[in-house]
Order: sequence, then structure tokens, then C-alpha cells
Amino acid sequence: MHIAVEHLTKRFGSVCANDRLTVSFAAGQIHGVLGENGAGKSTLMKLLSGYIQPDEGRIVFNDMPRRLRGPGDALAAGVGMVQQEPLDIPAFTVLENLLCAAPPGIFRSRRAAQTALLELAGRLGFPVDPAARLDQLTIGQRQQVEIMRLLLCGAQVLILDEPTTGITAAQARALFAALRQIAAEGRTVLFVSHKLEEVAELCHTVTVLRNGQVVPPGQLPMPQPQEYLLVLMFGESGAAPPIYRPLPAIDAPPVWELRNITVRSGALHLVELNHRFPAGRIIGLAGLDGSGQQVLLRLLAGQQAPDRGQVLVNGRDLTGAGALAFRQAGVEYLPADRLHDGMIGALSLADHFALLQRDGLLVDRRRAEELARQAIADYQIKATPVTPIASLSGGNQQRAMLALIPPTACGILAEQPTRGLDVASARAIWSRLQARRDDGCCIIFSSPDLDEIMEYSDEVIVCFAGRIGPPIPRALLSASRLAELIGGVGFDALVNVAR
Amino acid sequence: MRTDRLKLVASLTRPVLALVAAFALTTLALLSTGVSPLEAYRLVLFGAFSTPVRLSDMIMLAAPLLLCAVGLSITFAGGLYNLGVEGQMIAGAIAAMVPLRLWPDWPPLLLWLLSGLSGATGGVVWALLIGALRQYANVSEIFAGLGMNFLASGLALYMVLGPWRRQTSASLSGTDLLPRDLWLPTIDRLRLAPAAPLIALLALAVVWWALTKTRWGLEVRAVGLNPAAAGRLGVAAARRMAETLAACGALAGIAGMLQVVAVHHALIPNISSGIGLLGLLVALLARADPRWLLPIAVAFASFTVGSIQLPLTLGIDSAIAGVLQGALVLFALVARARVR
Amino acid sequence: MDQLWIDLAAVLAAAAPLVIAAMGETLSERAGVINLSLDGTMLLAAMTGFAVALTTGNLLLGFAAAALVGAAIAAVLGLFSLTLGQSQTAVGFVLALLCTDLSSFLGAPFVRVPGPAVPFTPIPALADVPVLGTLFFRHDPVIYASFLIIPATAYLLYGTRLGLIVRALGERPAAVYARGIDVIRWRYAMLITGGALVGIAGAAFSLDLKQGWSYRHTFGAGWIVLAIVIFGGWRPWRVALGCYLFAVLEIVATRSQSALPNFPTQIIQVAPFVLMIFVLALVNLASSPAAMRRAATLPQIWQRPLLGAINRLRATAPAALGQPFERP
Amino acid sequence: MRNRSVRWLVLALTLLSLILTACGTQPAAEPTATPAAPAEAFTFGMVLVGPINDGGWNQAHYEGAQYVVEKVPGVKFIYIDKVNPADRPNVKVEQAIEELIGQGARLIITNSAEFADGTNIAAAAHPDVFSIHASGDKVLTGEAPPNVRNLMGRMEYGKMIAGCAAALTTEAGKLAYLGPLIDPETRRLVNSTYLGARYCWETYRGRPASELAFKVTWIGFWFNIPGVTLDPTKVANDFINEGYNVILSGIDTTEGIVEANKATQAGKRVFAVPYDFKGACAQGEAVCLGVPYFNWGPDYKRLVELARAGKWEPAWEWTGPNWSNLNDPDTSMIGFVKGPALSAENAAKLDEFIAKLADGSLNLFTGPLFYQDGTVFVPEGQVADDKTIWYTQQLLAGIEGQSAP
Repeated sequence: MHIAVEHLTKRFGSVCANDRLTVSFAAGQIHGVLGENGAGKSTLMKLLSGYIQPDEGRIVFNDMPRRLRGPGDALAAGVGMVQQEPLDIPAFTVLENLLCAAPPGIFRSRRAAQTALLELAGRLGFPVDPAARLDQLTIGQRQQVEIMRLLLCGAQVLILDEPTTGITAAQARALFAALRQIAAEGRTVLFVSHKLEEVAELCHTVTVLRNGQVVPPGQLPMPQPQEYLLVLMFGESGAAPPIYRPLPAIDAPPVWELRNITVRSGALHLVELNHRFPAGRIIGLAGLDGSGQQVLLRLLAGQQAPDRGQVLVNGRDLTGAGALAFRQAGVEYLPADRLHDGMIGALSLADHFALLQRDGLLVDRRRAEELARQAIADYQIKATPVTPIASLSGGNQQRAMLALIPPTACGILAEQPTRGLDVASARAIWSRLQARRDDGCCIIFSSPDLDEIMEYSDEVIVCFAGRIGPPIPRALLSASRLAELIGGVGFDALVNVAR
Repeated sequence: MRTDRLKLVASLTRPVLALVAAFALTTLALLSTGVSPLEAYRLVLFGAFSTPVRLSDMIMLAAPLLLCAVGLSITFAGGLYNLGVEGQMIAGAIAAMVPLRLWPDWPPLLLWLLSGLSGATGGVVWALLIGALRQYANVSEIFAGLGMNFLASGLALYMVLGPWRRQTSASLSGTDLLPRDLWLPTIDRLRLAPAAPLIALLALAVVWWALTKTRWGLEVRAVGLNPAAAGRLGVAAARRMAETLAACGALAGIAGMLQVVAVHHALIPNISSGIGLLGLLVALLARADPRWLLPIAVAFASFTVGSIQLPLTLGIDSAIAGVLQGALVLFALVARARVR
Repeated sequence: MDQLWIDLAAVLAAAAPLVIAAMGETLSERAGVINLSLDGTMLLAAMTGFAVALTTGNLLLGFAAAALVGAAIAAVLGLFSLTLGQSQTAVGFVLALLCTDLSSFLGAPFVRVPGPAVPFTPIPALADVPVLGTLFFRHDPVIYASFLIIPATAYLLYGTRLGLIVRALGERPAAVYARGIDVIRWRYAMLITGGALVGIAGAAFSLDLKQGWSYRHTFGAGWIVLAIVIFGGWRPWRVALGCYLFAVLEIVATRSQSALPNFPTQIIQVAPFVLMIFVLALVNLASSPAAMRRAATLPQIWQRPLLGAINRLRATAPAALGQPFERP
Repeated sequence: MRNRSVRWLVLALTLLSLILTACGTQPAAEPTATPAAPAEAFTFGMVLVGPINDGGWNQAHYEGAQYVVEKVPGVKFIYIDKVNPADRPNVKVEQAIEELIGQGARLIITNSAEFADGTNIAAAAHPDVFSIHASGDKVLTGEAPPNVRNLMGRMEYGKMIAGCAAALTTEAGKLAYLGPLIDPETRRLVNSTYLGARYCWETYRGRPASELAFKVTWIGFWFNIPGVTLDPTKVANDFINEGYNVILSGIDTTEGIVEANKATQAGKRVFAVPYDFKGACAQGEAVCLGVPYFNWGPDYKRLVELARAGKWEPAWEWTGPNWSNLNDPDTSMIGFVKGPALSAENAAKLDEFIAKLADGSLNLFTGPLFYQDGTVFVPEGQVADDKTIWYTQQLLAGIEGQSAP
């Protein structure tokens, strides 16, 4: 199916997310859509798949203008979207998920649906168990299920939003093969990403968005030079290559020390952890989703007590003391979901500083506002001391969260510190974290983005299937080797060498 | 610009509309009985102010009501629906009886103090049990609270019919009356014990101050808005939640003690008299803003007292006061819906 | 032995209104909406059902009116929470109190007036089967309906495409929306259907099992049903079992008076609710990570049945229960 | 969005108003005050523990007051009913009495044992207003202020007749008594019922007392308060399921006869003897063996006239039936109406029994009578005096059930 948009405009308040966009996507091809955060990619995809409605302009499927009132309309017209985290029902089995609210008349019976599913899975090369519950599957497997569901429900156009975030390299390869197959069968695939390599590998055409507009107007055929695409995406400054500064070796005392830790969390069973995390280092945790990084971070933050063994912070045994004690010992935890468990949306920055005051019966508002003003200046946060945190943008929220780290902190645990941020914001955040590292903090972060890990870590720890590898100095690691390791290739050898 | 003006208009018209809607519903109900709604409203709205006796009855109802509502505004700030407030009041009343029955000969002042302390402790214990069920056993505070309410009323019933029963019969009218000199002193022949409203007003002032000015209050609000984030910022979230429950339990327990020493002068099975649930309505309507608690508690107490005259004068049921109270809160909730 | 069957049959009958209301609430909660107004709804529906049946002399009209009242209150809850975005808990609670008082006020003329009642209708032939006849076929239509509604609800939720949508509404409404279903409208539908059942349960009291109307005629039943739905883990058969257990406990409270000469046995009445909360707490404690860790250290022979039992008892709430739906 | 909300709101309100109008078409509650009393009307007020239309105790009192209004010119009656912790949680008796006095009442009648303290408190506060505390004994014990009188009927006789009717009818000899709360009054009424039943069982049925099962279950109050008392509906059902085939009611309300009627329609043969109110059989004509009832009218008329004349003295009165005509509305405080379910043959035997009570040839409170624990209630050869009967300590031997809470 051939789809096009004409003069499509969508505003959110004063922000024009899509500004008179005109572009078309031919059938039987894979189309890359590139752009930095906030460029308007997601808005365009949501418009195409009916999640939101345009203010102006129109959407045309096979030369027929369409009004999409919801994702159901879009799917009925043949457009299906796979969200970053698949919009499925975790408590259901694969088959139930397929049958749930399927268009009438598509599956005559459970058995028919199962046959169709298995047939399609064979064709696309996806292994699938129709009776498995989705919450037992990995993100990658759920994505496969979602793709098959949309195809079986009649999708002629498949939109994938950052599909390779959080899936294994092997799954990514399988996904690409399947997408090529889908395109070869005459369907249209829209592949939204900010990873140039993937787009270069997979796509027939590329559309670059910047500030809500297509630059230059219209689609480009692939391949294109990488530097050119970077300039299109970010402007001139965007092309600057990442900087890596090797650190002088320091013999610092460990901030954390794990002794003979055994810990169980859900299906994961971490055994015999013996690690020292020195001050003045940035340590990246690489691994597939649910390989143990989360458990390790929670263990180091004191949110999870080990079944056996000891956790020491600055030489003090804090085993089982609880998150509050860890925090008092200088451990700061920055969750990925800022508004969910990072900060309190309805309170202002000044309120947050007031919360950090540790003594006195009454709140010292003047001091809190002073600190907030200081932080706003230091961290270039676009806010006033009394603006509710919820009304700040993601980048400003993340900066505020960093600003709230007390100067006494000696260990920072950051979960996906730049999640959802554009490149400029991400760089600003990292320069702050690096400054902290230079002040003698130990910073441990996890990220699904291997580039980020390669770019900012001093040492990398690979987690694979609940096993925690030894720290590898960044200088000894290449991107391809890291990708292999998180997929398990050579992981055993690595652990054995460390022994 | 336009939306600003819209919001201003909305902020003014919505409460009025809510009020109109609540009265419309109540009027419909009144019309169905065939009596004059105006006459009924005159009694319900102003009946409590018609004689000194009724006024004093209203104040004696408003005092425990305000105490409960003040306590609940703390738990609301902490993000908890403390439906267990009835049980906490009952537990407080039972606990308050203990010193009074053990040492009836001690000086009254000392006994009242002891009784208040004991009542507050009873309420706290009952509230903390809810906290424990929520914290450790993952039972929502709503159902834990309901369960504890049932348990408390069972306990009160047991005390009245069992160990503390009257000499001659096990009567639901309660235990034997306390000795006269243990009744909280009243003004002349009115049933008004000035200590009760004073305690309630003191509680209101202290809680208002604690919630808005102290670090504890800020932490409680932070926990109420987002416990996970507050915990990350170093607030002992579980502890603060338990503290809000305990604070509410203490105030409800004192309300229960007042019911014993100032109102019923005995333990009766239904010592809480639905005041706790009414307090929930007051707190919901005040939207946990302590400044509104006093006027609303007084208004609700006077509806209840005024409505007693309905069966007497108009031959209709007094439950219409409850209908009016409920409808006011219901439509006030709608009036708060965001302008989208 | 015969006495046992008679008592069991009495339990099956006594639990009928609870079962009907509990199935209604299960449907609502499975679709993600918690209807906390149950106690008030049942009272107002019981009163209206009785009043209408009495004035019209038609039982069916009485039940229909009760269903309408239940549905209307559910619709009000839906309007305020689903459409206008207010807390389901707050609105439901206020409605519970409001409807209780409304039932007292409007029901005043009907207090203890003799009225129509659902007639006893044994099922011919089947009623004379030993044991089974006594247990299942010597009742009235309301009780038969309560028997049928359990498998019907279970089938609806687990055996039909509609059930998939209902359960998905409570688990992940965003996913249902993405499949082209109007989440709000469907939640309304389930809430109103559930409310109608709760209304019918109210009438089952006033027109059958507790004939007539008096002040707060069914007081407390609604709260108990809410607890039973949680206790039953939102699964129809288990919820029904909870209702029957409750009825058993009530008979125990009545019978124990002769056995306990110096004990005010009416306080045993509070036991069922407290017991349910207690059991719920125990199960939750037993399935907590810490307890699971401890269980893992047990010898294998113990581990398997223990974990199996805990898993069977564990109740997982629908993931989106009580949460407002926001478009993704 | 907003349009839709408005539509819903309108729909909901319409529905609600439909319901309301449906209920509104019912006759409104009876008017409380009798209209247009003469200028110098004497107002008397009544505080009732339950609703005036409960088909039992409270309705009997209410009708008694109506009798006064009919018979005595220039009298105005006001009342406040349902004064109990379940229906009016925030209203105390003394508060209700204050309201009535505020409306001009010169005589107050309170109708529950629960009201003893409140009646005394209010009477002490208003020495110029007279009070009748029905069913109380504070005058007897000397705890009441001088403006209070006690009044009660000798329902013991009514209950004996009820017990006899039950014993004459029961097939299996299994009688169940739906008891309210446990106090001397209720104990003596249960005992009277049992004595009547045992006498007729032995005399007319010719069966030994050991074959008569008589069980009491107490609900805990005069009527059902959900959550506080046992539910009388369930208790009655439980009686039936256990095989009891006559349910005698001792509570204010009519659950006993309602459930017996329901069970009979379901094919069981269960009878009922309601209590308190003359018209109580209406709840289940087909199963009603008869009802012992109070006829408060004549005594209230007498006391109202006394109060109006200002000739008031404290007194504790315990009025018996008019044995020459039990059901005379103008003279007999205690009556018994035979129910349609009582067979003609048994009715004749019952009349014979009543005649024996009337002429004094039969006094069932004649020793030897023993309490449940074997202690002596009335020694051999003696007859119990009023005070012994009034302050009955326990249930009699032979009765199954609690004697004390």
C-alpha cells in the first residue's frame, strides 16, 4: 500500500511538532525515518497510525484521503504500528493476545488463529509458542508477536518505532530478515530510528525530519553518506564525532564492595558476586534487558537485600540496611522513569530542595529557594524555583534530578540517564556526570544504547543471563566485541580469564 | 488569554453549579414525599441554630467530626484513604473507658487526661494495624480499614455485652453510665462540654501548622504525591505513611474518648455513630485543605442535628441530611474535574 | 447426614444475592473499574425493587427497576470517574453513603409493609433426586439464576472473544485502544452491566431472601462482596466459593449460641469479613519475595506442594484496576 | 467531550428522577401530628425505639396513642420514632425528649427498656413534664424522679397462651423462640411461653415434657440492627432448617412469621406466633396460630387524663388482661387473637386453657420450678410473687438457649 501525507500539521500548545509535512512512502519498500529527539518522528507516526489527529493537511492511502479517528481506523485501513514497548496484554498468552479484539471474521476459531500464526511465524522465521504468556517473553519476542498480530489483522503498512532498543543483536538480525521478507511480499515498512547504521543496513529510502519538517524536502534514496545524514539531523554541530578521554589510572578505594553475594529476583539468580567499584570511575552496565543490570543497581542502591553475602559502602557493612541507609552513606540512585519514581511532579524545584533539608522542625523556604535558583543557574534549567517539576521538559527534569544530588554523594547509580533525551541534552547531562566523576564519585549506569556505553564508560561490565562479568577497561573493547558479549558470545571465556 | 478567562469563569461557576446540582437532587427526593422542600431546608439548614440546646448538640457533634476530618486530612495528604477511621474511633472509645472503669475514684482531671491518652493510643494501635497490613501484607488500606472497622465494632459489642455489661441485663444501650463527676463538665443545663470543641480546634490548628509549615508536613505531602520518588529523595516513605495513619488514629481515638466522657457517658456499641464516615465526606469536600475543614464540619453537623426535627415536624425521614451531605461532596468532586 | 444436605442447600440459597452481586463486581473490576458504591447500590436497588414490585404487583418489574437503579448508579460512577476523571475510590465511596441515605429516605413508606415475594419453584423430576435434588433443585428462580450466573460469568471471561476484551480492559487498556476498541465506552458497558447485576442482587434480598424493606435492609452486604471479590482473586469460581464460605460462617455464628452459653455470639458475625482480610493478608505474606526465598530453601518434597498452594491462592489484581485510562 | 458529558448527566438525572417519581407515587408517610387540635390542646409525645409501622411493639404503642387521640378530645400527639443507635446514630433519648418538650409536649412516653437512663435524665431536667417509661422498673427500684411512672402489661399470660397454641399444633414437638436481647423481661416471657407450651403438651397432647424441644436463639436487640445483632431472618431460617416447626417471636418485628410463611410456601409445614401487635398475623395468615398483643390505648388514655388533671404520682404499674373479654379494645391491656392456621379443634382446647387461666384454677408459676442450672425458681407448693417473676434470673430447666449473655 502506498501512503502519503500532504501539508500535515500538528501542534501541541505553542509547539509545532509537524509543520506542513509532505512526504510519501511507496509500497514494497522499507523506509527509514531519521531525526533527533523532538524532530517530529513520533508525531508523524502517531498521525499515520491514528493515535492522534492532524490539525491541518491530510493523509492519503493508495491515493484515497483518509480520516483516522483512532488506531482501529488505521488498522482497518491497513496501517499498523509496533510501539517501542509492544502494546500487548502481558497477562495474556500469545494466542489470546492475537484473538483479543481482532477484526471480526478474521479468525473463525482458536484453532484457525493458531494455524495462521504458526504458518506466518514459519515464513518470517520467528520461533513462537502460542500458549506462552507474554510477560514470560523478552521484549524482542513480544515485538515479534506484535508484528505477526498486525500482519494477521491485515496490516499492509507496518510502522516500527525504534524497534531495536532493548532487543538482542540476534533478534535484531532476525527482525531485519523478517522485515525484508515483509517488504518483498509487497507491504510497506516504516522504520523509525536514530541509529544511522541500522537505517543504512536495512532501508531502501530515508526521510530525515528536523524541527517538524522534512529536510531536504522529500525522500532520499539509500545509501547516503553518514556525515551528510548527521548534518541533516543535527545541523553542522551534529557531525562532531564523540570524544573519548582516557583517564589516568588511579588507585582509589572502592565506593562499593560486594562480598560473596547471592541474590534472587524473579527468574534471575545471581551467585557469588565479588566486585569492587572504585571511586573516580564511570562504569557502564551493558546487557540485554533483564540480564541482571537492574538487579545489580537495586542491590547497590540498597533497594534489594541479598540472600547471602555482604554489601559494603565506603567500607561500612550496610547489608540489609535499606535504601535510606545507603542514601545516607552517599549513594544516589537516578531511576530511568523520572516522573514515576525520580521526582514529585506536583512539587517545585524549591520544594525538592526543601525536602532534602535534613534538620530543623520547620522548612527553611528561603534557603530552599536560594538553592533552587543556584541550581537553575548552574545546570541551565529552564524553570523558576516554584515551577512544578511536571511542567518541565524531559531534559530539564533530568538536569533538575542531577542538581538535586547532594555534594556529599560518593556513588551515583543511573538507570538509562539519557533516556528520551535529544543529543544536546544528553551531552549536557554527561558533562555533568563526568564532572562528578572527576570530583571522585563512582558512577554506575545502565543503558540499552551500546553507543552510549562505549562513549562514556571508563569500564564496562557485561551482564548476560543473570551473570555479571568482570569490569573491562573501555580501551580494550570495541563496539562489535561488546555487541557479541551481550549476546553471550565469548562471555564464558571472559569470566574464566577474570578468574 | 481565552483559556485563562475560561478557567476563571469555570473556577467561579463550577462550585455554584455543584451546589445547585446537589440541592436539585435533594429537592427531587423531598418532592417525592409531598412535603414543602423549603420548609424541609429551613429545618435542615437552620434548625440546629434555633435553640441553645440544639446549638449545643450541634457543637458536640461537630467536635468529634472535626477531629476525624482533621485526622483524615493528614492521611489524604499522605495519599491514603483511611476508611478505618470509624474503627479507630471505636478502639479509642474502648481504650478510653479502661482507666475510667479501673480507677473511678481518682481525681477526674487526671482520669480525663489518662483517658484521652489511652483513647489516642487505642486509635493509634488500630491505625497502625492497617498500616502493617498495607505495608507487609499488601492489603489495600481501604479493605484493611473496613476489616478493622468490623473488628472494632465486634470488640465494642463484646465489651458491652460481655465484661462490661450492666448488672441486670446485657443491653445494647451500653455499659452503666459513668459516675456524674467523670462527665466532662458542661455549661449549665446545655449538653455542651466546652472542652470538646476546644480540643478539636486545637487539633485543627496544630495539624494545619504541621502540614503547611513543618518539614514533616512537606515530607508527608511528598509521600502522598509520589511515594517512590519521595523515598528516593531520602524521605522514609513507609514510615511517613504509618505516621499519617497513626496521627489520624490518635485524633479519631480522642474523638472516641469525647464520645464517651462528653456525649454518651458510657460505652455503647455504636459509639462512633458514623461520625468517622461523615468525617471522610468532610475531608473529601475540604479537599484536604485544612482551612475548609471547620466550616464544612460545622455545616454538616448542623444538617445532621437540624434534620432530627424533620420526622417531628414534617413526618419525613431525617436521612435527607445524609443525602444532602453526600450530594454536596459528589457534585463538588465533579466541579473539580479539569477543564480539558 | 440429611441435616448436612439441608444446611448446605440453605447455604447455597443464602449466598445467592452475594453471588449475583459478586459476579457483577467481578465483571466491572475485570474491566478495570472498581465500583465501591456497592453497599449503597444494593440498598437503593433493594428498596426500589420492593417498592416497584409492591405498587405494580409485578415481580419482574421489581427486578427490572432494581437492575435499572444499579445500572444508573454505575453510570453516574462512570460519568464522574471515567469521563470526568475523578478518583473511582472517592466517587464510589460517596455514592455508597449517598445511596444508603437515599434508600432510607425514599424507602420510609415501605418499611415492613408485607409485599410480593419470589415463589418457591422446585424443578419437577429433578427435585426428587436424592441429595442433588435437595441441594440444587428445590429453590426459587433467583437462586437458580445465582447458580447459572457463575459458569456464565466464567464462560464470558474465559471462553469468549468478548471476555478477552473485558480482561484486556482491566490489564492494559492502551492495548485495547490500539486495537480499535473504545476503552471508555466498553468500560461503561461493563460497569453498567455489573451495576445492573448488583441491583438485581439488591432485589434478590428484598423480594426473596430477606423479604420486605426495612432501614438499611442489606447493610454491610456490599462491603462484604467487595472483599470477597478480592479474596476470590477476580476469578468467578473462586469468588463464588468465597460467597458460599461466607454463608457457612454466618450459619456457624447463629448455631454457636447454644454451644457457647456465656458468650455474646452475635459478635461472631464480624468474623467472616475479618477472616477474609486475614486470609488475604496471609496469602499475600506467603507469596511475598522474602517468603518465596525462604520457601526455596525447603526440601524439594515440601517445596512443590507449598509453592503450588501459594500460587493457587495468590490473587493478582487486574493490572489497570482503578486507574484512569489515558490514550497512549 | 463536554457535549457527551452533558448528555450523560442529563440521562442520569432523568433516570434518577424517574426512580424518584416511581417512589413518590406511593402514599406519603402518615401525618405525624393530628391536625387542628383545639386552642388549649394537651400535647403528649412519644419516643419510640423502632419505626411506627414495624408490625410489632412500636406499632402497638403508636396505635395506643392514636386510641387516646380518638377517645380524648383536645389532645395532640407528637412522636419521634426509630430512636436507636442504628437508625439515628447521633440522637440520644434525652435529646429526642427535649425536642418533644420543645414542641409543647406535657407528657412524654418512652417505650423501650433502653430508655430508662435517658427518661430519668430528661425528667429530672424538666420536673414540670410527666413521663411514662413503658416496660421499665426505675420507679420500683426508687431510681426515678417523682414525675416518672412505669407501665407494663402482663404479657406473661399472652405468652402462655401463645406457647399453648404452639404446643397444640406442633407435630414433632419442636418449638423455637426468636429472642431479642437477654434481660429479666425477656427471660420471664420465654419462661411463660415454655410453661404454657409444656402444660398443653402434657395435658392436651398427652406427651411427656421430655419430648418437647424448646429452643431460644437471641438476636441481641429488639429488632435487627445489621452488623450488631444476629439477622432474625437468618435465625428463623436456621430454625426451620433444623426442623423446628413453630416459630414464636419475641422480637419487635415480624421476621419469624415472614420466614415461616415462606417455608410453608416452599412445601414445609411451619407455623408462627408473632408478637406485640394485634394485626401482626397479616404478614402470613396461612401460618399464623395467633398473636399475643399489647393494647396500650386504655392505659394511656387513663394516664393522659391523669396528667392533664395534674394528678400525677409516681407508680409502677403492671396491668393484666381483662379475663372476661381478652380482646376488648377498651379494657384489656393484654390480648390474644387466634390465627387462621389454628385448627378448630385446637382452638377449642386453647379456649379451655384460657378459661382455666382466667378463673385462677391454673397458675403456671406454681412450684416446683427449676432454673437451667438446677437452682430453685419456685419451691414446691409455692406460687411465685410478682417481684420474683419480674426479676427472673434464668431460663427454666428444659429450655435450650442462653440464660445470660
